[in-house]
Amino acid sequence: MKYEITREPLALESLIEAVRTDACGAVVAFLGVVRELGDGDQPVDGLSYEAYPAMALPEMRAIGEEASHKFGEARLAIAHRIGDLRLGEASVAVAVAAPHRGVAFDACEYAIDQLKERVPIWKKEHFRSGEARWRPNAPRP
Amino acid sequence: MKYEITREPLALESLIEAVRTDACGAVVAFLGVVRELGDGDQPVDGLSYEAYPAMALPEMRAIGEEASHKFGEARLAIAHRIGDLRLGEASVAVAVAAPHRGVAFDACEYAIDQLKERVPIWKKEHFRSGEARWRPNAPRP
Amino acid sequence: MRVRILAFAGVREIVGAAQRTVEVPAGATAGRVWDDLAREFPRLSEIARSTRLARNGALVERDAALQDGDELAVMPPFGGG
Amino acid sequence: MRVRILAFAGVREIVGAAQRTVEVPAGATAGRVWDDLAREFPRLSEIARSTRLARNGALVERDAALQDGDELAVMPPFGGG
Repeated sequence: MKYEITREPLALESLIEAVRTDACGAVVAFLGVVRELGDGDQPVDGLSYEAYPAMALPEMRAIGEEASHKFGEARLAIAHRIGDLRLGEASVAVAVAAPHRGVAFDACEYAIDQLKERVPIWKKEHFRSGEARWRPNAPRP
Repeated sequence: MKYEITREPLALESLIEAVRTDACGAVVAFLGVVRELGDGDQPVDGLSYEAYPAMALPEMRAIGEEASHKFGEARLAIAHRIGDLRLGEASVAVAVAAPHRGVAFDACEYAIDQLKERVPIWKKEHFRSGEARWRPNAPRP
Repeated sequence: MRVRILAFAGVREIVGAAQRTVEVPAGATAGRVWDDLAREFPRLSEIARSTRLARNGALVERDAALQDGDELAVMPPFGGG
Repeated sequence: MRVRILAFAGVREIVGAAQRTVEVPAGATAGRVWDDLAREFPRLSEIARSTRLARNGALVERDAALQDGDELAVMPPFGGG
């Protein structure tokens, strides 16, 4: 229902407002947040993200549309931030509204799993040591 | 980490802020929202909730503590609103932060499932027709 | 001895009060106090079977003995969430 | 014909530009254009195997034939989320 790639801080409340209707009894939201220990084991003090928006946005929309039917009726919004992020800032937000909570949980988890796999966005870890490296997502178990 | 029963509108952002730490890469939140068609099939225009706080708060805390270890390390906040709520307002909010998203999703779903089953809170549906009835949660499937 | 009954939701509406203090014989059980209330308010019978009891904030069975000053919560099925 | 290469993440850093336009023979494949780039920047070889190609925003295999004006995105493994 709302898909965006932005340099601005993510606003979860506005994503929730975009998906909620009076038919929805459940809202599930996911935030991916910059954490001190990334996938490696060196402490980071920030990440930077880069995207190919002309491909990423249609892919985010496709994931949202798949998720909105796959488990039952659901409404999704997905936003990804790009640029430089500090510790504690959200890089990705998914909001899902549905009549019942089981569908909302399933659709939200599906959307973030698929986003990590399919959407052309890249992440660079900036370590406290001053070094930096591009970090691909681990393949799904 | 934060458990409350309140007559004020629920503030999701402050619950998330209460659970997030720099070790957490994932936040999952659940909102239960007043919807037009409740568990029955008559349209409602509002709900009212009543609680036994002296028992409900310790039970909410117990659920949060169970959930914070059961699936891996997680931090939880649970808030329930009481009093009169209109269509679209949130009755319950659960926020979970964890290093990884799988744990956060599992702990959040566990907490809301258990809350519905174990916490002494009651809901009255106010139908558009002017009638009203107390509506217990359905037993879990 | 005196016991304070806390009534919630549909039980509260039928009883007409959220709290009431009753005088019961020493050693009275939770079930006995609840039965007395249900006898006084026959409309409680329809929800009696699904109602749970808590003494001082902890669930108890009907045969739990009460003490002077206890709070007995009479709780229909929960509807939170 | 002319093709515009879009380079991302580590590829962009090695190439030193997010975009570059190259002149290639008519009918050149996506793989051919990528191989030419990797030959020019030998440091690309270490990430060449895991890199995917997209033509005008859609994933393609190496043998996809390009047309004049196409955009060829050269994409290392994704790291979004």
